[in-house]
Amino acid sequence: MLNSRILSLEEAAASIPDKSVITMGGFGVFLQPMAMVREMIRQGKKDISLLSVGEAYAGDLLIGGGCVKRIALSSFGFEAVTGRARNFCKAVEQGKVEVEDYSHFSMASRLMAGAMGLPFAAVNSLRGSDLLEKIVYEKKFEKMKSPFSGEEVILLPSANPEIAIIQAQRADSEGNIQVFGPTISIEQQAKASKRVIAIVEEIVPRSTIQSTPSATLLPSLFVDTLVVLPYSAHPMSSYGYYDYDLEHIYTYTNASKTPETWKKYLDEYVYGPSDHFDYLKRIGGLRKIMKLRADPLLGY
Amino acid sequence: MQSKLVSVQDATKTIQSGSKLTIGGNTIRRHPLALVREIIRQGIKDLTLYVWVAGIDVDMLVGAGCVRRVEAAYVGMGPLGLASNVRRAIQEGRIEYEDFSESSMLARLRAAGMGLPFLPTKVLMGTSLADHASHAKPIICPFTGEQLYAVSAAKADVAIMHGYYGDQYGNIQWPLLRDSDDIDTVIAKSADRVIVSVEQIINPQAVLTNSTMTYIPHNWVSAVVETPFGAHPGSCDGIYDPDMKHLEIYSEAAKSDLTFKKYLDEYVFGSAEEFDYLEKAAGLAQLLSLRVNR
Amino acid sequence: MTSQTPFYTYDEIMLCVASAQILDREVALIGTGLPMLAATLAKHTHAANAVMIYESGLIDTNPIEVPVSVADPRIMFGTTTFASLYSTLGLLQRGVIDVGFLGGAEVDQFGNMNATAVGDYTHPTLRLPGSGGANDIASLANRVIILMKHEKRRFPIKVSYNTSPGFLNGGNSRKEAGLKGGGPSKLISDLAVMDFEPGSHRMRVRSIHPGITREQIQDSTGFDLLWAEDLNVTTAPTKIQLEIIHQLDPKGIFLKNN
Amino acid sequence: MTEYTLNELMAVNVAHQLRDNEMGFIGVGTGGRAFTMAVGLPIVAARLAQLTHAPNFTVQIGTIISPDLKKIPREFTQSTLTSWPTAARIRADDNLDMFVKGKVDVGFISGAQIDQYGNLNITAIGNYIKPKVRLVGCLALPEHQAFAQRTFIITDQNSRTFIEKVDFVTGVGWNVNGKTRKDLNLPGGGPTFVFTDLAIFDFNAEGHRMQVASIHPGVTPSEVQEKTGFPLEFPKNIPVTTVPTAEEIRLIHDEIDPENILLKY
Repeated sequence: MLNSRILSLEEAAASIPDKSVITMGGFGVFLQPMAMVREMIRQGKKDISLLSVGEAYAGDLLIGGGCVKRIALSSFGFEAVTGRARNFCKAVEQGKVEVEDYSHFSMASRLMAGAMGLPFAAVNSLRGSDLLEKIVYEKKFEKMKSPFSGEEVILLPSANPEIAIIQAQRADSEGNIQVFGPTISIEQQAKASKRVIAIVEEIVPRSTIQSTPSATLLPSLFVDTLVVLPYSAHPMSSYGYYDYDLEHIYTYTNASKTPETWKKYLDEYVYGPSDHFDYLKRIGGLRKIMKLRADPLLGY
Repeated sequence: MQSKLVSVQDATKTIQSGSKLTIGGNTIRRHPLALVREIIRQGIKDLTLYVWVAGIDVDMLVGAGCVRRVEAAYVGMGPLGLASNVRRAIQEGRIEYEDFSESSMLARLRAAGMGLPFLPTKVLMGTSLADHASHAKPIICPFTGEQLYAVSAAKADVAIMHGYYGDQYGNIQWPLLRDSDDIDTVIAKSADRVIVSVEQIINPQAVLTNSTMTYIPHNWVSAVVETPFGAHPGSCDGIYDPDMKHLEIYSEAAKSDLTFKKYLDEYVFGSAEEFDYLEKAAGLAQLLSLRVNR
Repeated sequence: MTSQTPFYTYDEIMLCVASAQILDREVALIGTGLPMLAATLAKHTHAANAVMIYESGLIDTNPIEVPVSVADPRIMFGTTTFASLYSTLGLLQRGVIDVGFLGGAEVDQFGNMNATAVGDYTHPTLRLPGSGGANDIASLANRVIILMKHEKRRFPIKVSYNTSPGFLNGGNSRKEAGLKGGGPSKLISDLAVMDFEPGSHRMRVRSIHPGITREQIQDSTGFDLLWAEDLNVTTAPTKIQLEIIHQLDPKGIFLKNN
Repeated sequence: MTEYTLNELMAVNVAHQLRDNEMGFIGVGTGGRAFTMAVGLPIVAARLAQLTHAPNFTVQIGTIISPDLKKIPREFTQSTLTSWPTAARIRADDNLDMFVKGKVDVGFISGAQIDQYGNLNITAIGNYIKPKVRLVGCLALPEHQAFAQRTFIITDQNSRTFIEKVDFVTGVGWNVNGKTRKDLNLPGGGPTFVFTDLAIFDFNAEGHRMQVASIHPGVTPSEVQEKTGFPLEFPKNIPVTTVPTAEEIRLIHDEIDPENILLKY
């Protein structure tokens, strides 16, 4: 056991300073650290910089909570559910946040380089596109001919966020983190970051981890802080544990249409609840939670 | 396959007062308590219970005055000791009670499942059980001439039990890891009709490729009901532990008729449906904390 | 005996044509939206052995229900390999992806697409989700299939932000920029199926959906279209295809106008 | 002199009576002192036998066969029993079939009342129909005493539990109302030993009545008779119960029950 320790959601969120550069795990409707984002908003975090791959829902909520100043991202959309992520889009359209675009692979490559301790990544994407043309805030790339073959590649600076906030299914008390389902960019995000906060559904005995070691994505040596909270990805899914809550996602996306309805949403679901279980009560309580439970065979 | 998925209310409505009932589970484990609570709410009376190693299920039904007669190998609350309602009812002569041992009660349920009037057993020889049991008679083996007891078939009108997972057609499945201290398959075979409540209704397409886990097939089942935490405050092997906090409340209440009536008013009659009961008796945070780490 | 022509919508014909682009045993990278339904349909009909890949880190998916997101647990059940985003999109660069699917807000006459922002980049009139894997697919897949609603504002002469490179300025410009993949091979809209004329790489209509006119198509396009000499009528969906679509998407998540 | 507790003394003496290649059946029990006598003490004895003279002694606890006794659950709860590493978990009905076939060599049992023939009562005190105290029922006690090759009764001793005649015969010992086990066609071997906090008893060859086999160190014969509700037969030279060796105590402390879970109460 290196630095791992179990903290409450509140304590873990309190350890995130204003102006931090953070990256959050999750992708689409899967494994986003939603409870942590709600707590960060409650604690009034300011001027956060996001370094994002696909954590659209967590990112959109954090932006809607007024915590974000700058976003480097590859995609913030709600896909087939409602399309645009309105808090994000409005913030950009109104010039309230600084934005820098990448493709998924180029951003994941930057994190991969960061995780490997290299200064840059080489990719073959981006060529000919405005992703290389319209650059506002940071030096994004360099072209270089391979000293071996002479082939030209695009070089991107590696990414090393200050804090990675990772949502996963389970861990042992030492912080060996297991993920079920695709691993998306969790491993690269965690290993590239200086500090890792992981939120899991449950703590299992070490022997359980030892009998399923191939599901361990992050050994405890990469995990600094562990938070244990059931249904903490809600309204997103946690494969093998619960499905996403489409009903609440529509509540969310409808609320994000106007400032008035959005303020009401924050009051009801972010500022209002006395704790995470009160939040679960407000989104439908026991009935809803039982409805979202995963089918043990399907995993959702 | 035809869907047999119904509500708790509709499932229990089919049980007549005066029925013979058999119940799955063991002590405080995996009894169909959501169904039991609804039986109490519906005021079904005069039941005869054929049970094996029973517990809170029988105690609750007896305490609510639903029961005329019990035939069992055990009624107790496991780590919490005696089943107080049953004990009081027997001591005060309010119910008829007939004792069997585990294997002789099993033989009676098996006989029912096999369509036989009785099965022979060696176990009751010399015990006081045999002296008092109207459903055990000495016989001589026609082949060897040895002395045996015949125990009569315990054929129930309805079996109620709590399964782990099941699809809408009534294919009831085990989880990967389970304990096995029950005779639910025997109980399912012994009755005319089988009502199964399950923790969760699962996808039938996935069941087709996971069929070795099905322990009660759909064609044995007449109704299936989804009751999350349906064995609460008891446990459901591998899914959640017993709720000791609520079991203590129950055990305390069961110590007198007056306090148990208050318990029933508060938790059973006072809850229009099972979700209300669960909110009142435990609440979401407590229920989630009972889940067994996988 | 003639069988009755089944009733179908233009979304459904678009979907069935898209599905037919995935050949059996091909490796396909599936983006979010309609392609997820097209890929699932292909898996259930003519391309049972195609390997479907989703950028969230899923390789060889076999869902029994339609997903709403490329990280929907519905595609996790039945998948043979769980991997990372880096490794699945890395397959593009490795050159093993036969066909990739793209959608977007805008497409221009050379097949360049915009999924990032309309108007000025820093203060856009309309901010969109951003590239995601679109730029990577457009840059590196051997074949790219574009799915678009056919509207004039979505078909400008030049996209306001080039997220996913097509044939850039036409002619040889894609090759000169060093782009590895083959570029867009088909554009399927709710009105027609188009490709890009070899040489000029301008958008060209290949087939018109049943009941649609040339005028309708040109009027819905912001630039002059080329027309194939052997222009024909798009094959209508079969009854079996439609049945499977409705089974997969009973709630009409993708086919809202059903 | 090696220091030992009364529980350890009892466990060691139970262990000495277990034989290699036998199968011992232990119930799942309840809590407190009842747990120690029904579950904890038999497990310690079985494990001690395995570590000394009977390496192939098989343990069955409820429907769990050959659990890993190196990993005793901290508490015996639903989930710890379910996740206890074990060779097999069989169905309860299959388990009873094997009982009835005579496949259980040693049954570890206890009771609320015991008489001079080793008949046990766990059903009702007083009149059966309207009892003074209704107890749990029968469980598999009748099977233990009818079918196990040997049964070991483990219980605390006082004149309320050790009585002339039990109110209700739940499990049959050697003689009920003048009928012997043979008369009753009971295939099992009957009760072999009674281990209490005062002494160890066996049953005499002629009448199969309970007799003193040994008395624990520091206990007097009159104390034993005082806490017994029927006249006992004492041998001429009363043996003192064998005390544990230093090695046996070390095994219990270091290997078998290092966290004092099994013999706590």
